[in-house]
Parts: sequence; C-alpha cells; structure tokens
Amino acid sequence: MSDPTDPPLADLEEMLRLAEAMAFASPAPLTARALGNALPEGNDADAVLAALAARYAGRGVELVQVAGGWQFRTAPDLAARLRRVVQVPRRLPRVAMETLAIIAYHQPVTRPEIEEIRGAALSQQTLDQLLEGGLVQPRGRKETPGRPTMWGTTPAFLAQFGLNDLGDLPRRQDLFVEPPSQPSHASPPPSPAGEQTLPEPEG
Amino acid sequence: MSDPTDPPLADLEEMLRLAEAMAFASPAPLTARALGNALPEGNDADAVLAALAARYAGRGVELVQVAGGWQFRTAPDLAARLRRVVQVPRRLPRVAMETLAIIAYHQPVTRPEIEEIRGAALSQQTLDQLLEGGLVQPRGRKETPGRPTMWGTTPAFLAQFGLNDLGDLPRRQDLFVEPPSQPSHASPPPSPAGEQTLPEPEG
Amino acid sequence: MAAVAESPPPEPVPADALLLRLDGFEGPLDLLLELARGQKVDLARISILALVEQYLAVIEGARRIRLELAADWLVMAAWLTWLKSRLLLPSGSEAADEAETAAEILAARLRDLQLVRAAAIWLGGRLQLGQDVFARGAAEDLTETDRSRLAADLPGLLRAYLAAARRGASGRRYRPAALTVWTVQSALARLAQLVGSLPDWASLERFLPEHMASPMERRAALSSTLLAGLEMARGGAIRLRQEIAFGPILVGRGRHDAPHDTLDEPDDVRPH
Repeated sequence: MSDPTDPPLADLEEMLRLAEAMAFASPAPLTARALGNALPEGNDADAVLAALAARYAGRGVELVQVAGGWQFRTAPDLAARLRRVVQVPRRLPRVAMETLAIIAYHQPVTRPEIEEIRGAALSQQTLDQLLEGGLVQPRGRKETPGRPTMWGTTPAFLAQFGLNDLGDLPRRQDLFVEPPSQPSHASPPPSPAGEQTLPEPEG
Repeated sequence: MSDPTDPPLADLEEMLRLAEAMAFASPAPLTARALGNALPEGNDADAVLAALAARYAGRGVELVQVAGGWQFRTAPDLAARLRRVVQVPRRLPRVAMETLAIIAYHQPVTRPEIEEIRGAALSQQTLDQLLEGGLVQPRGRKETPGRPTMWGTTPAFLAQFGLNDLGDLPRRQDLFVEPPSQPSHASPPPSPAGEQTLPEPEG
Repeated sequence: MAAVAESPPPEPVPADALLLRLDGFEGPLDLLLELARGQKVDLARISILALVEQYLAVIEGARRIRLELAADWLVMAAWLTWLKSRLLLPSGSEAADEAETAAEILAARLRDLQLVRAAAIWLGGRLQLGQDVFARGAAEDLTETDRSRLAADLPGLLRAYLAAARRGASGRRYRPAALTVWTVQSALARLAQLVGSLPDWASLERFLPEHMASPMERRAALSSTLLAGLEMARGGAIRLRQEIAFGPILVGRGRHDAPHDTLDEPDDVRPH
C-alpha cells in the first residue's frame, strides 16, 4: 500500500516515473502487483507498465515482459554489439604437457612407452585432457601382446604450437646437450629434422 | 575503435541509443572514453552523454556523473518509495563514517595515523565494514618500522557518495568555520596508538 | 542535494550527564571535543585550562562511581593534570612555554577531530548509492568467457619434454613397473556385468578389462578372470567350455532351468 505520508502521485507522469525507478532498481522483474501496491488505489498498474514499455520502445534500453514481470533490458541489437568475448585460455597441467611432448617426439607411441620415458604412470585423466583438447589421437594398435593403442598428435596440435608440420619441432639432439639413454623397448624417436619421415597425422 | 563491420550509426539518435545501452549495461560508471571508442570517429562522446543526461532529467531514472563516468540512478525523490521494494543495507555507523572521512582526506594513511587523529583505537569491525562496502583498499605499505599498510579510498567510494573525484570533497576550510592554525610538534598529548607525530593532512 | 550537517547540540552538556554516558564516547579526545563544544566559542579560542578542569572533573566523578575506566582515559587524565600544573605557572618560564606548546597541540588535535566529524557529517549528508538512490538492480553481464583456448606454447612444450626425458632417464635403473593387479573380486564383478551383453560362447579374453597394456598384467588378469569364471560356473551363473586343450576358453550364459548343471566339460578347464 502507498504510504499516506508520501506526496500524492499527481498524474500518469508521476506514476510512470515511479514504475520506471522500480523496474530499474528491482533485482527481480517488477510485477504489476508490486507496482500496484505502490500506486494510489484505483490505478491500473498494467496500464502504467504498458505505457512505460511503449515509451521505451525502440530506445537503447527497453522494458520487456519476462517471466513474472517487467524488466529493463539492453535492446537486443545493441546487446549483440556490446557483447565482448573474454578469452581465458586454459593451462594444461604439467603432467599433460609432458605427456603431449613425449607423444609429439615419439609418435606413434603406446601408453607403456610414454610411462617408460616419463618414468611415471600415466593416468587416464591426463590422456583424457589431451583428447578433449583435440591434441592427440589414436594411431592404430601396436602388434605386441595386448595390442596397445598407439598415440600421435593431431593437426590441432600443430596449430596450437604454431608448427607447420612435425618437422618444425626442434631436433632432439638440439635439445639435449647429453642425450638421455633411450629406453630399450620404446619405438625409435622420429627425428623431426626429416631424416626419417613421420607418419602423416590422420585427422 | 568502432568495428568497421558494425552498421554505421545513422545520427545522434543512434548514438544516444548506444550511449544509453552502454551506460545501462555497464556495472561501473561509463566513461566518455569508453563511449568514444564505440562511437564512429569524429563524434564527441561528452556531448552525447550530456544530451542523454538532459533527456533523462526529471525522469524516474537519471543519468548522473560519478566516479569519473556516467551512471543511471533512480531519482532521489523516489527514495522513500523504493526503500520499500529494494533491499537497503544498513547505513554506516558514525565511527565508520569518521574513519572513512579520515581515509578520504589523508590517504594514503596508516591505521596508527587514523587512530592518532580520532584519539581512539580502530576496531576490526569498523575496518571490516569499510572493506565489505568496497570503500577502502590497501595502498601499499609505509616505509616506517613495522611497514604498516596504508589505506585509500576506492572508485566505489566515489560512486557511493556521488562524487566525481576526490576533488569534489569540500576543502578543509569550507568544512571549518576558521582555518586551523598549523600545529607545531612538541610533546603532544598521549594517543592510544602511541605515535608521537601528527599526520600531515594532504587536504 | 540533501540536508548537509546536523547542527551540533545547541546546549552544553552538563558534566554529570556526560558521566552517565561515558561509554558513548570514542575515547578521551572525543569527550574533550564534546566539552570544548560546550564552551560555545570557536575551537581556535577555547580555554584549554577550563577544558582540562572539566575533563578531570568528569573522570574524577567516574572514578567515584565505578573504578572500571579504560587505561587511555586515565593516561589522558594524568597528562592533563601535568598540563594543568604547567599552565598555572607564571608565563615566561621554560616549563610554562612547554605547556603553552602542548596546549596548542591539544587544541590542534581537537580541531582536526572536529574537521573529521564535519567531513563525516558532510559525507553522511550525501545522497548515497544503495540508500537514497539506486543503481540497476539486475545486473546484465554482456561479457562472455571463452575458455576453449589453450595456454600452451612451444617453449612450454619443449621445457616439458626436457623435464620428462631427464626425469625418465635419471630413474631408468631397473625398477619393476607397478602392476595393476586385476583382483578376482573385480573379475567377478566384470564377468557378472558383461555376461548378458556379450554373445554366448565369447572367449574369456573378451571379459578382460581394457587398458591392460603390459603382457604381465594381461596374464594376471586372465588368471583372475578364469578363477572368477570357475566360481560363477560353480554357482550356475555361467557355463565354461574349452574345445581343444590350450584353446580359448569360452563363456556362455548359465542355464536357469538347470542351475546345478555346472561345468559342461570341467576336465577341459585348466589354467594356462
């Protein structure tokens, strides 16, 4: 109910002002009932809201009817214009980064081989992270007992790291002053410098 | 800069729509610079904002200049009616207001300096009230023994009290009937903070 | 613009009234300022001596009624007592000059506090956002966060490779890989789960878990799966069959009409 001590709302213009302020300041859509309670008795809240909506039609801000009431919204054409996409790139966890690097240099490579090179177990979660990122893909199965899946990198991997092809990766011998001893059963590392051709990524 | 793919803003009316939408959608006051970046080159953002403010004058929602930008706010005369429908936080108690005033006038200022001026200890509760309201923030540390944190006000402080910048605070002599004489430094009265120097007001 | 300052209390507050609400003061300086305002003159011209006497009277009164007074009230009282004794000395002496200076500083501090009070009242008189004027109630966030991109660059990849290869090389002394042991319990659960979904007489190997990469692990898993199979066959839930010696062991669904007909060819089943 309107408080009797408030100055009377003289006319439609005053009622429009109140409806405008209420719709603007309310955290939730303004219902006709809530507005009606604030208006002097005998006034049609629906009519006031409709008049207000008409006044804002075509403006940069519009009064629209949403679930449960009326709310000011940025005009759709301008909202689209004002929308800004903020890029927040994800970081790959260290384990995933190491695994990816090993796959890049040793592809096609099986999971046990990756574990051998890293000297640590490879969790399914890590592999899933790389798969979700579209960075690695299965590259057939190795014809050894258990026929383990072999893994390789994807074109998305090349794009992510700004490489034209795998040959752009620095050669292993340029990375290591003293090359680490090779695990006996891992497949021979491809030399990205090109003495040995790398299998084409399938993606 | 305006995106060249955006449709051209036909006229002032379109620029007013855009300014209206931006001021409305922005959580912080809209700066003329931000609007200027969105307007076609060669347009005066200040003039557009002033025109928009003029259009809203006397309405239930007004465009006012605060904290270095422009923000839509409900008209002050509607406050009593709106307090019934919008949740209103408790007003800051006197102690918090005085502490805020000291920080506003003496920033950056340390807690011992605040206590020196007020002649009373600053309670954690008071500091919490100011921090919760986002009204004050740390402003580095003072290079004195103990390296106490220095405090200053925030843009939210300006916005809350309807100030465009700190220069809108009344000058000391306008608050005081007579200009205060320069205090000299000798054997001052005891203070709870135990500091023996009066902070030099920056007023 | 809203009304600016509330005007200060028009009447000086009598000392005994102050006494009753000492707790309402924010420390000695606050009380001194209140007393000074009671002098009804500009703060620049207050009588410090009169002020000191008023303060000491209030404190004396408070101590008569209840002894609990915070230390800073008493510290101020002691200091003011010292100040009073010096202010009463004939002017010109060094002690009197010192007292004059101290009195000026006290007056300056009171003016500073008065200023703070005035500033706080001025601020309080402003139209406050959230109190008197209201911003938009429902936020509309037009920014979108795109986390689809990856923060990874080539140097990071190479660093990772070096770190992994070094660690792998340094740990490459003989160290048996930790076995993933496929327990009979797990095998039982998996068999029970899969037996309905695979065609009858599927090879036992098809019931092995996936990701059994090393041959050792596979053999261990095969043993536990066979043990589980024997256990389930005993209960009639499945049937086992091996057509030739050392050939694949085949798994079929149990015959519910003859639950006690356990193994079809029990003699053929042996671990390999």
